[in-house]
Amino acid sequence: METQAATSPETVPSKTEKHPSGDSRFRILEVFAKRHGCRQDALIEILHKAQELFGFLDEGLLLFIARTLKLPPSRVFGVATFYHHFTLTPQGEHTCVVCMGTACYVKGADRLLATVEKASGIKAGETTSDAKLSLLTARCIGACGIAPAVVYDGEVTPRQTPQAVTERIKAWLNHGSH
Amino acid sequence: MDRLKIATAWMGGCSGCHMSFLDLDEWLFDLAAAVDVVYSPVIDVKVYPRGVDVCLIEGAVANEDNLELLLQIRERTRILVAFGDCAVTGNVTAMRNPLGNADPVLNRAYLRPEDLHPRLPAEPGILPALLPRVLPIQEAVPVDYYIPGCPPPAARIRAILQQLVAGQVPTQTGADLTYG
Amino acid sequence: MDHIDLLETKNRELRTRKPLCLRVCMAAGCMSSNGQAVKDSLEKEIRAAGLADQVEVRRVGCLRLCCEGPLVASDPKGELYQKVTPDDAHAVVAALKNGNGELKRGDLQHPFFSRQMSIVLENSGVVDPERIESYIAADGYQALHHALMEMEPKDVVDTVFRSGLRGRGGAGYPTGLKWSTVAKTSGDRKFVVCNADEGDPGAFMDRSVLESDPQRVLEGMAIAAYAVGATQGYIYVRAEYPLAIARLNTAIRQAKQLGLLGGGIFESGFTFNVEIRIGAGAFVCGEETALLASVEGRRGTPRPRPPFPAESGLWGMPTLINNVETFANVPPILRRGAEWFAGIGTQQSKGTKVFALAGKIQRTGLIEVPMGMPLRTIVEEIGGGAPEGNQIKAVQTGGPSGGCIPANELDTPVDYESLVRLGSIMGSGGMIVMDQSTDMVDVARFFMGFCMDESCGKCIPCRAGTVQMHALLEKILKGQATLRDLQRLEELCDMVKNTSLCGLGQTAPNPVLSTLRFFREEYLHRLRSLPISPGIPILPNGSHHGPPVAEAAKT
Amino acid sequence: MAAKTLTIDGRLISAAEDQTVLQAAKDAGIQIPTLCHLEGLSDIGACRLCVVEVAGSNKLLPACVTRIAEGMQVRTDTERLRHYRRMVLELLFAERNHVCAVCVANGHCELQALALALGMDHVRFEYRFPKYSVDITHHSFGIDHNRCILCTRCVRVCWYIEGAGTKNVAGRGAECRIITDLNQSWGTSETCTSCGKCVQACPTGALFKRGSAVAEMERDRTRLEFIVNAREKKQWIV
Repeated sequence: METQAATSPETVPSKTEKHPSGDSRFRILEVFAKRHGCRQDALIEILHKAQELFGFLDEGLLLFIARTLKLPPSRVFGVATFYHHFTLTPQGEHTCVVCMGTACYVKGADRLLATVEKASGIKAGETTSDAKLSLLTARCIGACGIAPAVVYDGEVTPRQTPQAVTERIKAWLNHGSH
Repeated sequence: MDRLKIATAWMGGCSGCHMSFLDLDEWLFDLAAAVDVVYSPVIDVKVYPRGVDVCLIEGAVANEDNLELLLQIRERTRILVAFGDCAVTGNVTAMRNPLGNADPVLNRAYLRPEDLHPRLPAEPGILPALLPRVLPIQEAVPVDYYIPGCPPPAARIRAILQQLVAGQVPTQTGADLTYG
Repeated sequence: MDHIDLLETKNRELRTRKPLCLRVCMAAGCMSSNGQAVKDSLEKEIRAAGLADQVEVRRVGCLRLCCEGPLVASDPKGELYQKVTPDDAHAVVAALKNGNGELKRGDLQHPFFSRQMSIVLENSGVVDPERIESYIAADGYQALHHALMEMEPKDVVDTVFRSGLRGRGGAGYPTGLKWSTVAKTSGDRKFVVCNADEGDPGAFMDRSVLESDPQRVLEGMAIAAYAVGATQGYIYVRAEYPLAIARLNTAIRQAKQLGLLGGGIFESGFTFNVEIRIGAGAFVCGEETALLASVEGRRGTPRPRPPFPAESGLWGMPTLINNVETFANVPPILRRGAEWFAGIGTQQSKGTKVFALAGKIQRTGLIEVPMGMPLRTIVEEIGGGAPEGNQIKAVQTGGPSGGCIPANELDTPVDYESLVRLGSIMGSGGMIVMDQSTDMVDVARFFMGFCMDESCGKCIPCRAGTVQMHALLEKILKGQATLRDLQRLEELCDMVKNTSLCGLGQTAPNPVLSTLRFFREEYLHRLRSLPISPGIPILPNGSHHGPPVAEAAKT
Repeated sequence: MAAKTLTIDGRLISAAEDQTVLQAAKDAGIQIPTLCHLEGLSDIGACRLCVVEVAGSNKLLPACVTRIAEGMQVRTDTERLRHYRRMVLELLFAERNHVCAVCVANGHCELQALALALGMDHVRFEYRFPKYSVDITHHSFGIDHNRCILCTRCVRVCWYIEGAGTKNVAGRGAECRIITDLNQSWGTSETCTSCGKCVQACPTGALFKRGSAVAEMERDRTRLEFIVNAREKKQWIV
């Protein structure tokens, strides 16, 4: 996943035939917006697409979206920060999402989270300084039947134990990408 | 009937509330005629006595001494009155709380680069340590009545005291209740 | 497509079916337990055995018993294999021909299966959720055809009204009444919105329905649209449910291709389009006015009602909002009649309810039972009670808006009114079982933390009140609270419940209130005496009065 | 416009049918406390101070967005309502750092005035003491988030009266805060017209004219009224 959105507000022109940064992802995003008729009510869909393309939503990207949809920047920022799915900071190479839904919680999700926090040295919502791992929590991923569940890089994994998560996290932190 | 024993105490505050109290001028003579002032920064008593009827506390709980005294006051006092905004809300005294603990203010006050020998004061037993967080007094002990104001105007203090002296439950309405 | 085409599609599907079938659960639970590899392995094994023309390996939705996944069902033998691994493929295929390999066979006579009743889930685990023909073969879209061709919109509304169907999203508002309000309100355009923002922690009913039988939801929405006069529909689904989103997209595409969505459905004048809107992680968007704001691309904050969405919803137009399970009930009601549906359940609560059974219980999974079934039957017979011989202590229903029902109330029938009487709610159907090891104050704190994080921040009681209630619960858990704190907590519960703007705030105190009602002693034994007792002031940072010294001052 | 009769606090009142309970009460000289409501702005029913009891409804209804109805029986000042309103204020005072004594709006603050009117002699909840910043990068105005109660008057006045859309709410729940454009310092805003309506609309000391010292920030709401009248009624009443 790309995690660098090298843009700044100054580099975004009001008309965007081609983004001056030369980053083709802006073009893809613009085409996507046009498919929605650049409708202002499609803001959330476009934020989803932008995050999918860039990994996170930085200022330049939000401003680009505001201009594409002709919305005030304050609206775009307000919406992007309302929904927890959107992130305004770069994510690590790997993500570990500990489900904190009720079923997972009563089956010890809090202990799993504590284990990951200890193994990685970061708190939920943070990314390790080497950008290897982002640790997140989810309010419920709807996998209650197989609780407690943890999502490693998008893959839902059932019935996790502190040992299992430690192994997984240690492997990522020690060996990097593979 | 026994004469009412009244006390006032000064914690983490600017003494403005006491100044306002002194603004009661000649009415203070009437008060002195009706009650005994048994403890106050304006009289020379070192130990808070037992069996106090009413105590007005100015200031927030900012250091260990404040806390110790407050607990003693609560134990030895029938009616405890939070006297002024610092006592009621923390007010200016508590403005350091958002900084997390006492370190930032101590460092800012004592460890200035322009000082020749910057050092934090540390005199155990003499200088009370600051609490990590300043408390309005009701966060530390139960309080019976509150007189907001920074400072509370003299007339308001008088109204409350008059009711207490008369053995009434003090009522404060409307203009008796202004912060700031 | 006309009716003949529909029947032809159905017959072709049934005609071309192979005599043997292995149904492989491919809902999110089993998928996460390696379900895809099991399916691949089975297909490979069948090809290798030269049985490809006799055996169909069918991807199906939820087979219910999530805790034993991956699950594979074998037809026509009627066997269910549990915890199937890719290596079991040989044994599964051998079993087709009466081989008796080493397989963990599920007991289909177990109450987990025998006490269930399927309406909403009738196709779950049966049809292939990614092939519309499979749905049509199970009489799919017959109800829509029936409605469009043989009924006036008002008759459709009337049928739903007479069925006694009530909203499955939580509050139980009569569905027919809602439809009739939207139908009667005039507007240039009208909308039908499916609320699939299943946000309750501990609930996965809607996810399973969408993953297992998405066409049924589309058909229900189309029938509703016809009944109320809408032409555009939206499905608001959580981003956390990628598989459900993918299957819905497939379902919409296929329905459009066959002319079952879009312009001139069944060659009538009725047009209905459906778009998916993906939520972005905000529980409050389950509240209908917040959901509408979100569909419009805004911050998902609720607004006061009235006006209700039925009168003024999306872009100010009359809008019908029902949840997934409600829409999923509609096709069978139209197909089999209002009287049939009204004959199931209790006087006030008709039909069935899907529950997601989870927590400290032997058998976790998805269940559908008639309304009015005692809670005890659900947790003890169907769920098999708590594992390892533990005692069930409470059952939590209704998620963060609900309450904890104590074990001694397990004989309560599950219907809307009975649960409310116990201080809980039906909710969308999450049912979390708790045993002796569960700390009820901690549970209350857990839900309050949830509500605090999910509060939109618009109204003060919810935004600031949940923060204060959470702080008080933490204080109680740490053993630093006094009776005075408990009184304040109760006062806050009352205030937040009565003054909050929307359902989130109004119900946020429920988990506290219900645990206080049934497990008060767990709160009381954590309290300490009033702070007036010498030497122990209340310190907000948690530490007792010991030396609360600013340590740095000494260094 | 047809008139309807209703009872507010035992008084029989006649009001226009499109009026809200709040308007009808005000016309009859009955004051219902409000914070997010501001004359001329659309109401959002967020602060919950104006909730009233209506006979036949088991829910409390916000007077600012509840239309009157024939025969409606409203109570605006019961013991229960006073209790809840006081708690709303306590929650607000505990939420951020409202230090009246050193506030620019001391003596001219709606929050402070309400505390007085509703008898909030102290706050029973723990003060949160969050850390918030002050933005004085704009040449004329400043915003002190410590004093903000998130009533969104500034946001609404900026969107619906001025039309600039400079201000908005970002974040969620207790993390909500008022932002300028893309969460940038006010002074760098490209959309702000420096009209100052937000400063005039603010009920507390959160938005102020730069250079105001303690107790100096008085507001002139007639400017807003003038513009709203001009916009909506085409009446220029100077």
